[in-house]
Amino acid sequence: MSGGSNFERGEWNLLLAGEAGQGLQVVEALLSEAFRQEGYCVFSGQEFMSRIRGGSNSTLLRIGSGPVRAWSDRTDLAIVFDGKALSRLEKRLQAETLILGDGLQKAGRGRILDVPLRRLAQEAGGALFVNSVGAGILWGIFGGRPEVLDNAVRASFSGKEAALVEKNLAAAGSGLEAGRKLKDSGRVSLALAGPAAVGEGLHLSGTEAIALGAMAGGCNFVFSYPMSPATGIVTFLARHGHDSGILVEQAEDEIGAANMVLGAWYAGARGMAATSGGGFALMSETISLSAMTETPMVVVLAQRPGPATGLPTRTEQGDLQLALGAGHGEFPRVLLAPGNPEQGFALARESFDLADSCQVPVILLADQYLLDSHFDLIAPLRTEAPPQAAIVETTAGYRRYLLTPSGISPRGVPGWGEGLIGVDSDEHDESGHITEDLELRIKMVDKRLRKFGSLAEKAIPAEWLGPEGASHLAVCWGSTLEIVREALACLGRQDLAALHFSQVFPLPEASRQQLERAKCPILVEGNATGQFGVLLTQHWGVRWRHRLLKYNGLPFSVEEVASGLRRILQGEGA
Amino acid sequence: MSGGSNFERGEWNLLLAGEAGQGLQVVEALLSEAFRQEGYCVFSGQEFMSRIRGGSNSTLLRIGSGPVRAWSDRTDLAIVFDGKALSRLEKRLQAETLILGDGLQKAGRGRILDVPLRRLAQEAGGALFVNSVGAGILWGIFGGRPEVLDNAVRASFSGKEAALVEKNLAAAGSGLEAGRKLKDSGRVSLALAGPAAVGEGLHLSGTEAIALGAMAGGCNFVFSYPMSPATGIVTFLARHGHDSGILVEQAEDEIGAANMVLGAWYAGARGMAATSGGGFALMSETISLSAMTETPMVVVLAQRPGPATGLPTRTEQGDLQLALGAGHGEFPRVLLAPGNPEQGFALARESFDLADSCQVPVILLADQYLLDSHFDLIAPLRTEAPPQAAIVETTAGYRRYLLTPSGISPRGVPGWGEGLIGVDSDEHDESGHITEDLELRIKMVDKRLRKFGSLAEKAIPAEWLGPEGASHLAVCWGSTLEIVREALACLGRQDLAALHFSQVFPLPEASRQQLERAKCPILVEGNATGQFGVLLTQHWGVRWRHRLLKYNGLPFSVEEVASGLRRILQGEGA
Amino acid sequence: MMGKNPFDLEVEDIAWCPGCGNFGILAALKQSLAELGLAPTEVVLVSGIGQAAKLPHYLAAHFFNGLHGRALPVATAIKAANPALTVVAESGDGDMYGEGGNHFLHAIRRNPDLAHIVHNNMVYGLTKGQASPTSSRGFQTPLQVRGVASEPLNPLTLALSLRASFVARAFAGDIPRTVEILKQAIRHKGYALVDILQPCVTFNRVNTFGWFRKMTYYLEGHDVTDPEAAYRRASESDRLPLGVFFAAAGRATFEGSTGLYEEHTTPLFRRPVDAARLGALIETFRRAP
Amino acid sequence: MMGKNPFDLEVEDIAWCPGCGNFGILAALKQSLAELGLAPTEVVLVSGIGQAAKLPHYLAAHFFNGLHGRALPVATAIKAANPALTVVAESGDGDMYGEGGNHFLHAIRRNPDLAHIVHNNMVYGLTKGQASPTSSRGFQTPLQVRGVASEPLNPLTLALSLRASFVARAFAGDIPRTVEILKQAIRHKGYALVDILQPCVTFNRVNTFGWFRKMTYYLEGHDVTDPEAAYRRASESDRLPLGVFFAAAGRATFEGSTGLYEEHTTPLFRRPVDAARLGALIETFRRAP
Ligand SMILES: Cc1ncc(C[n+]2csc(CCOP(=O)(O)OP(=O)(O)O)c2C)c(N)n1
Ligand SMILES: Cc1ncc(C[n+]2csc(CCOP(=O)(O)OP(=O)(O)O)c2C)c(N)n1
Ligand code: SF4
Ligand code: SF4
Ligand SMILES: [Mg+2]
Ligand SMILES: [Mg+2]
Repeated sequence: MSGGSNFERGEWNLLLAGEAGQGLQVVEALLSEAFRQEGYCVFSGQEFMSRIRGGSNSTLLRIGSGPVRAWSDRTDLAIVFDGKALSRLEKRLQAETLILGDGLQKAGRGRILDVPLRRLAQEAGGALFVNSVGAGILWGIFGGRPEVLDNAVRASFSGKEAALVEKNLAAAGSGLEAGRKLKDSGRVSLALAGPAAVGEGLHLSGTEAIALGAMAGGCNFVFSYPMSPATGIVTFLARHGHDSGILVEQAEDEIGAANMVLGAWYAGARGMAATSGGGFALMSETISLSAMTETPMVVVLAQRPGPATGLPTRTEQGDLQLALGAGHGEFPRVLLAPGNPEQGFALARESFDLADSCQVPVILLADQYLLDSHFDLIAPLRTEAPPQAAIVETTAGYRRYLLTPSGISPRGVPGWGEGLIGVDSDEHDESGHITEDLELRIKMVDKRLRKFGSLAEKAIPAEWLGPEGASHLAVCWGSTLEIVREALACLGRQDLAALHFSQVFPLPEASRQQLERAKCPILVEGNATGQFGVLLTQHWGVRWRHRLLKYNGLPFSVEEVASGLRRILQGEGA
Repeated sequence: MSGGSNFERGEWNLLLAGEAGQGLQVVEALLSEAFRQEGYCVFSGQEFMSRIRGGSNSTLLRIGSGPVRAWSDRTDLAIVFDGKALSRLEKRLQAETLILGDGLQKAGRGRILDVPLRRLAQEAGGALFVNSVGAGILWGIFGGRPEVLDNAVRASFSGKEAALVEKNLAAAGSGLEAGRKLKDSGRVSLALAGPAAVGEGLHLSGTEAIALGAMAGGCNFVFSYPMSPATGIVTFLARHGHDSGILVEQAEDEIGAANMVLGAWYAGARGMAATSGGGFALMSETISLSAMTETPMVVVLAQRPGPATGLPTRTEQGDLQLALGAGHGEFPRVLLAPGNPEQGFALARESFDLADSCQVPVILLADQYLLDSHFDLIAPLRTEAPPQAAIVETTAGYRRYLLTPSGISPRGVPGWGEGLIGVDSDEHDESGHITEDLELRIKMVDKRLRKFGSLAEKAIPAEWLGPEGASHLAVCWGSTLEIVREALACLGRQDLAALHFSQVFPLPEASRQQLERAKCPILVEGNATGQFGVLLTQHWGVRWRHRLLKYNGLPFSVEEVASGLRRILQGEGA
Repeated sequence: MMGKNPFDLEVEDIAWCPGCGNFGILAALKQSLAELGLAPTEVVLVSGIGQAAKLPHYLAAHFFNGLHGRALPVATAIKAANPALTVVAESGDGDMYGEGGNHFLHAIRRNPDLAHIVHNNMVYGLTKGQASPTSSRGFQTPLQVRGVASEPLNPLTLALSLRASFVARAFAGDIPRTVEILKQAIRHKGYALVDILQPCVTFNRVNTFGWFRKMTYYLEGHDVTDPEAAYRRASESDRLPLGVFFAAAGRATFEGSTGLYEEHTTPLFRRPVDAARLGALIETFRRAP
Repeated sequence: MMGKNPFDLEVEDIAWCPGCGNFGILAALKQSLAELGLAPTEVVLVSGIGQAAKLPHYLAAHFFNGLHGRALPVATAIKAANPALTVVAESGDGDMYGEGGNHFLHAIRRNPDLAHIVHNNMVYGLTKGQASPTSSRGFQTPLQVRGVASEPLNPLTLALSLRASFVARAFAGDIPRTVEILKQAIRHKGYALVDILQPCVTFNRVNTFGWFRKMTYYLEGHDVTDPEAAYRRASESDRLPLGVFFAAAGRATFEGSTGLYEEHTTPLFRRPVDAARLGALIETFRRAP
C-alpha cells in the first residue's frame, strides 16, 4: 500500500460496484478463481446494503504477487455496473484510480473509461450477463489466458444448465476481448510482478473457516435462527455437514436454539448456535443456564453494528460488552475472537474442547468483515487427532456436581452407565437436586468460579506483531489482525509493534507483561467506545494514550490504520 | 448492637421461625403494628424458601427506642413454630438468646423455654391460630397493653369474616396471658427504654416504596411477567393503581412486557416493567431497542442469587454486570440502586424523569432484601410537584431524531400535533427512516452517545457516611446502605467512613475525589466477584485493599459488616 | 379513489425486488386507509424486521419499526395508551409466526383493537430464503437442504382455535379484494388477523403468483359468524379460500376491559398524576396518631 | 403393579402443599413408566420452572430441570441426540403455554417423539397465584384484581389446529385412568400432548377437585383418528371431556426426518469425527494444482 505503481507493489486492488442482484459475487468468485489459477494471492471483501435487489454494493478484490489479506481503501481499478454507486464510493477512489463503466457521469476523483458493459451483455443474452462481461474485461486488461477464464466460468456455474454456462462463457469471452483491446490501446496497464504462490493454496472465507473448525471440533448439532452475518455458517454446515452426521435445525427463535444446544450437550452431542447481537441478547438467560447446569455450550456471535437492528449487513466490534455481561449471576465464560481464517478454524475447534473440558459457555466473536471476506491461507489447518469428548461412563450413585478441586466434575450422559444424570437450574446439591442449604450454596458458587483456574491455564496468549521491545504498541483483537499487520509492514518502524488478542476473556495473563512494558499503548478497535480497551483497563489497569476507533459500519482499512498510527507517532514526537 | 442488655441498647431483636403457610407474615404485621402503635421504631426482614407450604422460613423483627433499619444476626428472643427450623438458624442464635417453642430439642446455642403454642392454638380453634398465639406471647413478655394487641389483630385481619377475627383475638389473648405469666415469673425479661418516635411515622417495605415512587413519577402503565422478588411491586400497583388510572397487565413473557413498555412510552404513557435477573436477561434485546429508538423505558431489576434460577426467594447484588452489558451495541443507560425506602421512592420517581428527559433506558436495581424488608421512614416522601412530561406538540415536517447539541431530540407522540412520529430499530435518518448513509451513521452514534453529557449533569452523588476525611473507606451500593451505616455507628471510629452509591452508572464524577482521597478503600458487596468494585476500577482506577463479599443468599448483617471491617482495620494496624 | 392518496409518501428507493408481492400489499393498505377516511396522523403502523416490515417506511403515517417478532406487544400497548389511534401491526410470516409466535397467541387472547397484517410469503425474504413456519413440506432452501420436514403452520386455524375475533386471508395479487378485506379488518372492533398470501419472486419459486392464482378462490355464501364453519373452511388445503372466515361482533377489547376509558377517553399522555390521591394512599402507611 | 416401583425415590421433603394435585400426577407418571417396563436410566425428564417443574426431583430418572418455559427445545434436542432415550417434557401451564408458548407451537410442528405433560392448574402456583393462560375469565388474583379479561387458551384445540400427532386430557384426581392415558402418550411415536387438569389447593379456589369432578367426563366411543371429531370434542366447554382426543399413527418424527438414524441408531455421543471426510471437504477449497 506504500507508493509506487501496482507493478512495483506487486498487487492490484480492484473494486467491483453495482446493485444487489447484479451478481458481484459471481465476478468475485470467478476472478478469484482465475487469479488463483495463475498462482496469485487473492483477498476479497464485501460491503453491501440490507436488501435483496437494487441499492448499491461493492466488492474489493485484491490480487497480490505475495500475501494480501486485509481490507484496503486504495483502488487501482473500479468497475461500476450501476452509476448510482459512484458517489457512495468517493472515499475509496484516488486520483489515479481508473473507473470502468458504461456512460458514467464524472463525479470527483478518478479517471473514467467507457466500456460497453450493457451492449456486450445484451449481445450475450441479456442484462443478466453483465457480471461475466465485467469479469472478462478485467481479465483481458490483466492479460490473462482465455482458458483460465473459461475454466473459472465453468467452475463458478458448475451445476447450472448448459445453455446458461454457454452464455456466460460468451459474455466473458466478449468482455475479455474488449479488455484486451483496452490493454493494447495503452489506455490501461495493470501488469503485476509474477506470482509467488504462498502458503497453503487454500482459499476460505471467515464463514467457511469457522464452519470447518466447528466440524473439526466435533460439532454435530447446529441450531440456529437465521441472522446476518451468522447465517452463512449455518448454511455451510447444512450443505456440507449432513454426510458427516451433522444435524442442522432452524429453531423457532434464538431462545429455542440456545436451549436446544444445551439439550444436545446434555445428551452427549456437541451443539452450536450462530447468531448476531440481537439474537445473542435473547440467548442471555440461557447462557446463565449453561453456567449453572455446567452444560457446555458454543455460540458464534457474529457482530454487526447496533444498537437494535442497526446496520444488519455491515461490520462492527460492538458486542464485546454484551458478551461479557450476558446472563444473570456470576460464572466463568470464555470469549474467543479470531483474526483470520486460520484462527477462525483453530478457535472454532478449540471452542468445543474448551466448552467440553471446562463445562462452560464459550462464545466465538466474529464479525461481518471477517465472515464475508475470503483469504488465501498461510498456515495449515489441523484436522488430524479428532477431539476426545470429556464424558465418562457413570456408575450407580453418580453425582453430576461432585465437588472437586478444579471445580470440574466428571460429566456423564444419559444412556451410558448406571448413573442418573440430573442437572438443575436452581442451586443444587452434588446430585443435581434443588437445595436451600446456604453453606452448600457457597460451595457451589466457589466450585463454579474455580473453573477460572483451568481456564487461565488454557488461555491463548496474544500474538506480538512487529519489532520486539517497540515503545509504541497498537493493541487490537478479533478481525483487525491482518489489517494491523499490514499497516505495520507499511509503516516499517522500529518503535511500533502490535499486540493482537484472539482470546479476549479471560485475558491471557501471559501477555500482560508485554502490554505493561509498552510506553505508549494505542487502542485500535472497531467500535465507538473502545470496549476492549475498557476491559484491559479494568483488569490490567492499562491507561490508553491513544484510541483509534471506527464505527461507520465498514472495516478499518490498512491505509486508515497506517495513517492513524503515523499521526499518533508524529504527535508523540516518535 | 454493641454489648449490654437490650434495655441499654434500646432495641430488641425478635426472630420468628416456622414453615411456609404458618403465617409468619401475620405475626410480623401484627407485632409491627402493635409496637409502632406504642411509639417504637420497627424493622422487619424475611428469609424464606422457594415453596408455598412447609420448609423453614424466618422473619427478623427489630424493635427500637430509636431508629433500627438494618438486618441483624443478633437474636434476643426467638419463637419457633416448627422444630425443624432450629438447626438452620444456628448461626443467628447466641448464648444469651431465649428460644420459645413447644417441645423443642436443645441443639446448640441459646436457652430453650417451653411455651404451649400448640395447645393454646388448639384451644382457640386449631393449628391455624398458632401465629396469633405466638404474637400474643411476645406481646405479653414485652408487657404491652392488651387493647393495642387487639387493635393490631383487628387491623391485620380487617376484611376477614368476623368469626375468624374473633378466634384470632382469642388466640392472641391466650398467648398474651401466657406471655405475661412468663414475664411475671422472671424467667424472661425484655423491657425496652421508652420509645422516641422517629421521623415520618411511615412504615414501608422496599416494594411499597418503589411502587409508590413509580406512581409519583407518573407511571401509568405496568407490564410484567411474575417473578420473585419483583412481583410485589406489580401486585401493589394492581391493587392500588387502578383508581389512579394505572393499567397493570400481565404479559405472556418478559419480552412481551418490555416491548409493551416501549409501545406505551412511544404513545406518550409512562411504562414500567419489573422482573428479576432471568427475566431481565430476556429483555436484553429490547433494552437495545429502547436505546436505538430513543424511546424511554423503566425496568426494575429485582436481584436474587443466580446463575439461572439460583435461589429464587433470596437476595444478592449479582446482576450489576448483566445490567451494564445488557443489549447489543453501544448506548447510554442509567442504573440506579436505592439503599432504603426513602431512596426507593425517590429513585423510582426519578427513573421516570430521567428516562423521559434523556430518552434512555433506566434500570432500577433492587434486591429481595430491600424489597421484602419493612422500614420506618426517617425522611419525607416528595409527592408534590408532579412530573412534567418532556413531550412536545409536533408540527408538519417534525423529525423525531433531529440532531441537537445535547443529542436529545424533542419527543412528539402520535395524536398530538401535525407531525408524524417515526421510530426505527435500524440506523435511521432524522425522520426515523432506514438509512445506509454511513456518514449519518456516525452522526447518529455520536448523537446517542452525547446523552452521556446530560446524564453526567444529572448524576446523583454518592452519600458519605461517618467522619469526614477518614483514611479507611467502606464503599457500597444499593441495599447495603443502612447495614453499613449501622455497622459504622457500632464501630464508632474516626478513621473509618463509608461511601454509598445510589447511582451506579454512569458513575457520579462528583464523588470521585472522595473515593480517590481515601487511603484504604474497602469494597462491601453482596456478591462473589465484587462487580461494583470492578466497575470502579475500570472507570476510576480504584485499587481495592480489601473486599468484604457475601453470596450465600442472605443479606449482610450489621454484625458481619462491623466485625469484617474491624478485622480489616486491625490487620491494617489502624 | 380519486386524486392523491394522503398516505402516499415520496420514497427515493423502495428496497423490495421488482415484482414483489409486497407492492400490492402496500397499495392495498394505502387505499384502505384512505377509503376509510383516516388521516396519516391518526394511524400508527407497527412492524418488526424483514422485507415486509419495511412497509411503514413507504407510506405517510406514524410508525414504530421495532424488533424482529415484537410488533404485537408494541402495538397492543400503543392502542391501550391512546385508543383514539388506528393501530396496524404488520410484518412477515417469519416475524409474526416464528420469532413472534408467543405474542401472536396471547394477542389473540387479549383482543386489542388492532389490525394484524401478515405478509405470508412462506419464506424468510430478508435473510435470503430460509423456510418460514408456513413453508410447505419438502420446500428446499440453503438451510433446509433436505426440504422442510415440519408441518406448516396454518395461521387461520390456529387463530380460530384461540377464538380470534376476526380472521381473514387475502392475496397480494388482487388489490381490490384485498382492500375490501383490509377495510373490514381495520374497522373491526377487536383483534383482526389478515394473512396475506404474498409471492416472493426471489426466494420462493414454488408459491408464485401463478401458483397462488391457481390455488386460491374466494369464499362465497360463507357465514362469518359461524366458528365451526370458519374452522372447516380454514382447514381446507386442496385450494386455499380467500376472504373473511370469521368475525365476531361486540367482544370486549383489551383496552376496553382495562376500565381506564370508561369515564372519558383522554389518552394517557394527557392525564396528570393525581398527587392528592397518591398522598392519601401514602397516608395509609402512616402510624395511627 | 406389585412390589417396589423402580422409579421411586426417597425424598426428604416434597415442596408441594399437602393435598395438591401434583401428587397424583407424580404417582401416575411413576406407575406409567414402570408399567411400560422402562428403567430409570432409559428415561429423561425435562422440566422448566414452577411447582409442576419440580416433579423430576421426586422420582428416579435422568433429569434436566432448566429454565421457565424452555423444556420443549431442550427435550427435542435430547431426543434427537439419542433416540434410544424415552424423553418426557413436563411443566406447568404457565410455563408451557405462557412463557414457553412459542416452543409449544413449533415443537408440535416438528413432531419429536416426546411425551409432553402439562400440569394445568389454571394458575401460577410457585409465584403465588397469578392468572395463567388457561385461567377462566373473571378469575381474580392479586395481579388480576378486576378478574382475568383474556380468553382462556384451550391447549387441545390449539394443538389440534397445528395437527399435533397425539392430544389428550387427563385429570390428576383419577390416577388409574391418567396412567392409561400417559402410557399411550409415552408409547406414541411422535409428539404427544397430555394436558392434565390439576387442582391447586392453595391458589385456585375455583377449579377445585370437586369442580373438576363435576365438570369433566370421559370420552366414549370417540374415534381418535378423526381430526374433526377431535376438534369438536376438544372445543366443548360446558363439561370438559377427558381421554385421548386424537392419535395419528405413522407420522415421521423430527429425529427420524434428520436422516441421521437411517443407517444405524448409534447416539451422537458415540460417533467420532470423521477426519478423513473433513480433510476431503477442506481439499475442495485448495487451488487446483
Ligand atoms: C432477533 C432477530 N433474529 C433474527 C433476525 C434476522 N432476521 C431479519 S428478517 C428475518 C426473517 C424475515 O422473514 P419474514 O419475517 O418472513 O419477512 P420477509 O423478509 O419474508 O418479508 C430474520 C430472521 C433479526 N433481525 N432479529
Ligand atoms: C424467565 C422467568 N420468568 C419468570 C419466572 C418466575 N416463575 C417461576 S414459576 C412461574 C410460573 C409458575 O406457573 P406454572 O408454570 O403454571 O407452574 P405451577 O407453579 O403452577 O405448577 C414463574 C412466572 C422465572 N423463573 N423465569
Ligand atoms: S426477497 Fe422476496 S419478499 Fe423480499 S422484496 Fe424480494 S421478492 Fe419481495
Ligand atoms: S401452590 Fe398449588 S400447585 Fe403449588 S404445590 Fe401448592 S397446591 Fe400444588
Ligand atoms: Mg416471509
Ligand atoms: Mg400452573
